[in-house]
Amino acid sequence: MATQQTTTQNLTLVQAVRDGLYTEMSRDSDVLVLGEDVGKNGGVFRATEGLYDEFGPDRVIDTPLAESGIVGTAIGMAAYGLKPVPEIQFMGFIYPAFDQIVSHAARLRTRSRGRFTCPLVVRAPYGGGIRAPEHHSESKEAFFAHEPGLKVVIPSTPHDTKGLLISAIRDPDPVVFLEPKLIYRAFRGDVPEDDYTVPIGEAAVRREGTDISVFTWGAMTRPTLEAAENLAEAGVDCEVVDLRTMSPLDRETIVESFKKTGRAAVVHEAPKTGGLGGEIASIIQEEALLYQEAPVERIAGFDTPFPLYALEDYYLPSVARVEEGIRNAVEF
Amino acid sequence: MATQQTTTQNLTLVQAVRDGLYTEMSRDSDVLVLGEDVGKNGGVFRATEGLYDEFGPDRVIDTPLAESGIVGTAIGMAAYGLKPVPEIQFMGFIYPAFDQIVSHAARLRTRSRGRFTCPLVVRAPYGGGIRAPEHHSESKEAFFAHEPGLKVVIPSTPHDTKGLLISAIRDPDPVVFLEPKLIYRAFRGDVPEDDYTVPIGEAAVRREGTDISVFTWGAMTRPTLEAAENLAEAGVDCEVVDLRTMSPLDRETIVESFKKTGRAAVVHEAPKTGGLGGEIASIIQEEALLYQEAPVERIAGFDTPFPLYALEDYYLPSVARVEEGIRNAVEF
Amino acid sequence: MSTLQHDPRDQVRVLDEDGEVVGEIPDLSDGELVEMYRQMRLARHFDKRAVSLQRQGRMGTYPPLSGQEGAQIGSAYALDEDDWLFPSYREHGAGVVRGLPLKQTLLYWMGHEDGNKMDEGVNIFPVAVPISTQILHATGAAWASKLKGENRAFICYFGDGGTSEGDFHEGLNFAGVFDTPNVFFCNNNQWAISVPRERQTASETIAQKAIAYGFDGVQVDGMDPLAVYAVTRAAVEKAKNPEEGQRRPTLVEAVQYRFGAHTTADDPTVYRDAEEVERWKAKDPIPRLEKFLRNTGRLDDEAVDGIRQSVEDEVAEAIREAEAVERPEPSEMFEHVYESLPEDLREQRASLEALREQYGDEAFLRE
Amino acid sequence: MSTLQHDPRDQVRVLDEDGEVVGEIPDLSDGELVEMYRQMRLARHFDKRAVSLQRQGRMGTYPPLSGQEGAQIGSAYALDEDDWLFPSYREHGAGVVRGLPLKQTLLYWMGHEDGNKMDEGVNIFPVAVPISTQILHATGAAWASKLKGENRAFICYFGDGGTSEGDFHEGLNFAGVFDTPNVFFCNNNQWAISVPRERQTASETIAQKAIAYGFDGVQVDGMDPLAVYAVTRAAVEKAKNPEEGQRRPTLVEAVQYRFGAHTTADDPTVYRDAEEVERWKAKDPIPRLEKFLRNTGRLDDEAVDGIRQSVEDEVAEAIREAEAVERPEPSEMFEHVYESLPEDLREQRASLEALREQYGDEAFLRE
Ligand SMILES: Cc1ncc(C[n+]2csc(CCOP(=O)(O)OP(=O)(O)O)c2C)c(N)n1
Ligand SMILES: Cc1ncc(C[n+]2csc(CCOP(=O)(O)OP(=O)(O)O)c2C)c(N)n1
Ligand SMILES: [Mg+2]
Ligand SMILES: [Mg+2]
Repeated sequence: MATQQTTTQNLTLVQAVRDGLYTEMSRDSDVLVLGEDVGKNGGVFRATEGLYDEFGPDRVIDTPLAESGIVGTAIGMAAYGLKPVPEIQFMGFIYPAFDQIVSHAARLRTRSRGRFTCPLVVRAPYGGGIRAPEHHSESKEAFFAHEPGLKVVIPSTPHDTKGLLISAIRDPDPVVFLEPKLIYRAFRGDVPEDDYTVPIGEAAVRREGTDISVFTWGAMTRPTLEAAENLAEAGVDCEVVDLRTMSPLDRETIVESFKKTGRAAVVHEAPKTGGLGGEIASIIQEEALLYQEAPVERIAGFDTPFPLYALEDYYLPSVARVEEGIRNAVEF
Repeated sequence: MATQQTTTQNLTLVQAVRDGLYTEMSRDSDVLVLGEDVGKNGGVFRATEGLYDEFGPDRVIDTPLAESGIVGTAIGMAAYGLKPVPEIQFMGFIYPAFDQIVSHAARLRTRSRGRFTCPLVVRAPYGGGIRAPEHHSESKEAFFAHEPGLKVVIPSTPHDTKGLLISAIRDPDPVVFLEPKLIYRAFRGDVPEDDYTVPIGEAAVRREGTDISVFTWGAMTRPTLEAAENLAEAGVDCEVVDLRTMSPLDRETIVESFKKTGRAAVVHEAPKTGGLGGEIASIIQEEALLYQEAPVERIAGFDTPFPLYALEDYYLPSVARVEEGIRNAVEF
Repeated sequence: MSTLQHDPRDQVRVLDEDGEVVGEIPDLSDGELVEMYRQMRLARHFDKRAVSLQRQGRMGTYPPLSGQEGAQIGSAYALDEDDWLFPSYREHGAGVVRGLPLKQTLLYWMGHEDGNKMDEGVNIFPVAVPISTQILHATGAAWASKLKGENRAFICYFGDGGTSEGDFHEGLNFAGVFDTPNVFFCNNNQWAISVPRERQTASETIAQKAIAYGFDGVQVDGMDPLAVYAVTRAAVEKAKNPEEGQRRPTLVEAVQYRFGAHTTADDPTVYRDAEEVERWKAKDPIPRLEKFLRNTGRLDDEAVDGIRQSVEDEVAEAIREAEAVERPEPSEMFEHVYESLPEDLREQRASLEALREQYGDEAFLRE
Repeated sequence: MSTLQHDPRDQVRVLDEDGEVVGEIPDLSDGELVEMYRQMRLARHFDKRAVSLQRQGRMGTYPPLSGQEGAQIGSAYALDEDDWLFPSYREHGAGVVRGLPLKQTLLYWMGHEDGNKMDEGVNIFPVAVPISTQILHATGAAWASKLKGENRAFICYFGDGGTSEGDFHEGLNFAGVFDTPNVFFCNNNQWAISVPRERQTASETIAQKAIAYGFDGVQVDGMDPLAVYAVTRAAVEKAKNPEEGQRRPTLVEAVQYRFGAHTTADDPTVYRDAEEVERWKAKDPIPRLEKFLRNTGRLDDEAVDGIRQSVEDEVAEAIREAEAVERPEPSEMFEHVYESLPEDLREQRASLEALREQYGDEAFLRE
């Protein structure tokens, strides 16, 4: 999918967000970003840094503090032919816009039988682990994956971030683009300077293995890979699949990997009950029950509100918890 | 759980809602209802009929048209010692209140370490099949079941409706109480005049059987039972379990039933992907994989927006679809 | 333009209840005035027929508009060709003025998505059922239009109840800040289903809420089509060519009454007096305009009769057309969810088709 | 009470920037006036120390309040014993006035839920992080109190940015309709993180937004603690004993400035000029009140010195106490989710405990 890659830069994930926006805004003058503090301030995480100076106040727009207003006006813009990329400052603040996302962005195409479409990308940093106040650590991708008409994307590397973001902006339908803020600056990766796309709906196998398939996404990809390396030393060979798109799920890759290993675990930050771990386990048993040698282990956030940061390390799946879960599945 | 049952009435499900409200409001002067058209008009489905005349405008309150306002002020009231029962006119209009429900009702107890609690019941009619306009047919119980701190209840009989509603009002924590409006008036059932409770968190086995466990709730209970009877003639003996509480799920009953039959189907109106069918299938394979003889069949709404009514009969699981799904699981 | 400078408490009026001129007649040709009258009659007759179709089980729940024709037609008539209209769910009359065939409106309330599919060139957004959510879409579209350097106005309708929603506030506030070419048109018909206007808000008028957003608000007699036209026209012009220091958006409060039920599922006698209804019926916008047109020699018995006949024919034809449309193919449910169908939806569609094949449509249809 | 009849554009003032009297001194004893001064100094010193703790990694993100002491202490001081306070996340100073120990505030920003646990008898709602959501809680609680036949006032704080949210609108609108005893106190500190006040709304003042809800709005110099006290006191009294025809709620716009960063994670030099900050620092509420108190013989060097010392001691002690609190038990996460723990949560808690047992806490803690 990647077009020819002339030069590459070594970027953090949040820099790759910025680079994706910059690249697509340079190419397509219909693309604009709007949200709280995205303009002069460059975003509270600096994801829009410099864009205001580059593209001006009509394309990098500081809005009033109103999430329904941000997404709702972006829907009007999208229907009117622009390609808005609204930013919600933290996923915990997306709920005032929930109605506009699920009742309108997701339904405009079907409601108008295709006369109006809604090509927007709602960006929001999600997830815990940054010692932030209440409501700054949520991980509720399952809400959006349950709404037909939406696509839901979560990158885990700088390269994918830029490529998936560009895909999302070019996508003719609304995309909820969730950014793992825990790893915004945790590491760097090679990112082509040119524009390129990473397709929505395709998972990436991050580590091949034969004993168990471990499905994960976003910030949990790293502890999962770390657990896989630790387990390799103990003789357990994990395949780690980074799903990258939560809706539509790449069922083919999930099932294929599972058929190979016969065992699986899912690792996510969101509360276990009603999280996408259940959906994935369910797909597996639907499509490959006869291959199944152990229950699909769900290694997830607890079914409690995300705690204040003194306890967040206990809430989030740690490497040890991931290892333990995988071991349960392997030893079953 | 039921207290002594002196007289019984023969009520529809919506009359049982009203009777539950009436009974609890008579018993406890802290209980009040608020919402759009709940007062003089008695609710657009007549669920609050006569309560305004009985209890007056301070306890049966017509509010401005603002769902966040309705739930948000109810949270303030609940924290201040009252027991509000806000009504959302249709589940499709609950989203403006989503933030208040998930960020505040669900979290007030934990946030204040128990100093403030939120004993409210958000009532909303849900589900399709009544030839209604857009947004009047949604069934998104999975959204609320994924939020720790909430309980989610869906009755399917007049008797349970009253008993569960009284339990919900007495519950010290916030309950989302979803009423299957398709069967609001579809049939009558015996309902004790006295007050009694049906416990939250306990499923009911509606039909015992040995070949397969079919889990369902709300309006889908009837077509499921009908399918079970049809299949009985064909020699398939279904156990039909009405879950009644979507959060917390009665895992014990689910697993027990499944261990007996070794096969399962889940029937719900909500879109398949991300719906509670996945959660239930996942619990089953977690707890009873060794008993599992076939994939858990998910018979659900399609992953499309709920269509306008010309097509709703094709969207909703029909008796034929339920039968087909069950047969798939049995013949696997 | 001066209409907009009014104190919101001074209701703008042009015709009184007897059709006598009490304000300035807007600059409209005789033909246009008669056409407005015809459109109002068309809307009224359509409404009567739609309610009756619903009663006969030939249509689902339907929201009637009788009493509100003056506000709908007067305002829609004030738009320029290129302008856009964002309806709630009751603007069947305004739709017609802007080129939406009655057949479409019927189809929509008959439960067909196609009723909401506007032809290219018809600048109308789909019906918005969730209250006031469309206000943000109208603001966003107007904003986009301004960013594109166009010069169009965007009218958005909502009810008195709609002013209580957060989206009303956010939409008008964004419009003020970004100075978008919007006309926010509140059909204050005194009731939000059973909840009276006084229970929606403690502010004396709805028009005065514009003060919170830094732009003009004006209250107009919504059952006076010429006053509505004048006020809306001024708002449209201001949206496109504001004077120095003026903000483009306007909040119009059109004071009016719905004569009938909220929808065919509603029984208004439960919550309001017959006497109140009669009082408002005396303000009926149709005889009012008719009297004025007759008094000024623009209309006579013969013309009125011709209009009655043509309106009846038009509605009858629309009903015939709508009822001739077959139930959509079930697989249409899967169209337009996304531009291209993902794999799992493809499978779901196939499974539905297989089931229909096997069991027939009877196995799906209830009743 | 007359302060509330002001046109919202007439900012209420009592002391000018030099501490000279330009309005009516409220009816407070010498002791109370000095106590207000002390509370402001306490808040300022606490703030300085909290920022420094964060810099040293001894605390997480913290939202400073310097510059806003006049509004916080002046308003909180105007409440009666039984009244209730609904904070946003910045009212550490107002909290102290109402009995919230500094230790609690520190603990909260150190990431301990216990910081939000008010003692019985402390009538303060927990910190509200999602903007303006607490306005509805304050309206609902005030409404409940009125329904119970009590006579209490409910003050709710929010920022200039907060006025753009739908919940602001819905909360004030409900308050107007149900005539609840609320004081809606807007700390208009000119900025919502990097977004200036003019970008929040096109209305000239925030106070005038009250017109949309049918009750009084008043703008006050928020860096003049005595003016804030006077206005809030009048609003509290009106909430409890409105005159004939008056509505109980009031919207107060306290015009002020945050001297520092939005939070310790913010760098304000990116979006605002040093010159602007200096201009506002000239209005600093602390020297202003101090000058007045000295000029009128209520305070001298010695007393000021005593206050400085006692304030420093108090803050140091609070920090010692807060830092002495151990990390909560991980299992506390499961407490207070529900009144009683459901079965699956019990299992999850047990599994966490088993893992800790097996792997030790090092296996969980990052860094
Ligand atoms: C968000 C939302 N809440 C509730 C409803 C149900 N509902 C439909 S119309 C209506 C009343 C609307 O009143 P108003 O805004 O005055 O408009 P009118 O119907 O009088 O034209 C209500 C409560 C809805 N459609 N959307
Ligand atoms: C619903 C919501 N959206 C966004 C945020 C992130 N946020 C925290 S404070 C803030 C600015 C608030 O400005 P203002 O209301 O003026 O209050 P101030 O911080 O100036 O006291 C923002 C955008 C939030 N906390 N809640
Ligand atoms: Mg109305
Ligand atoms: Mg501010």
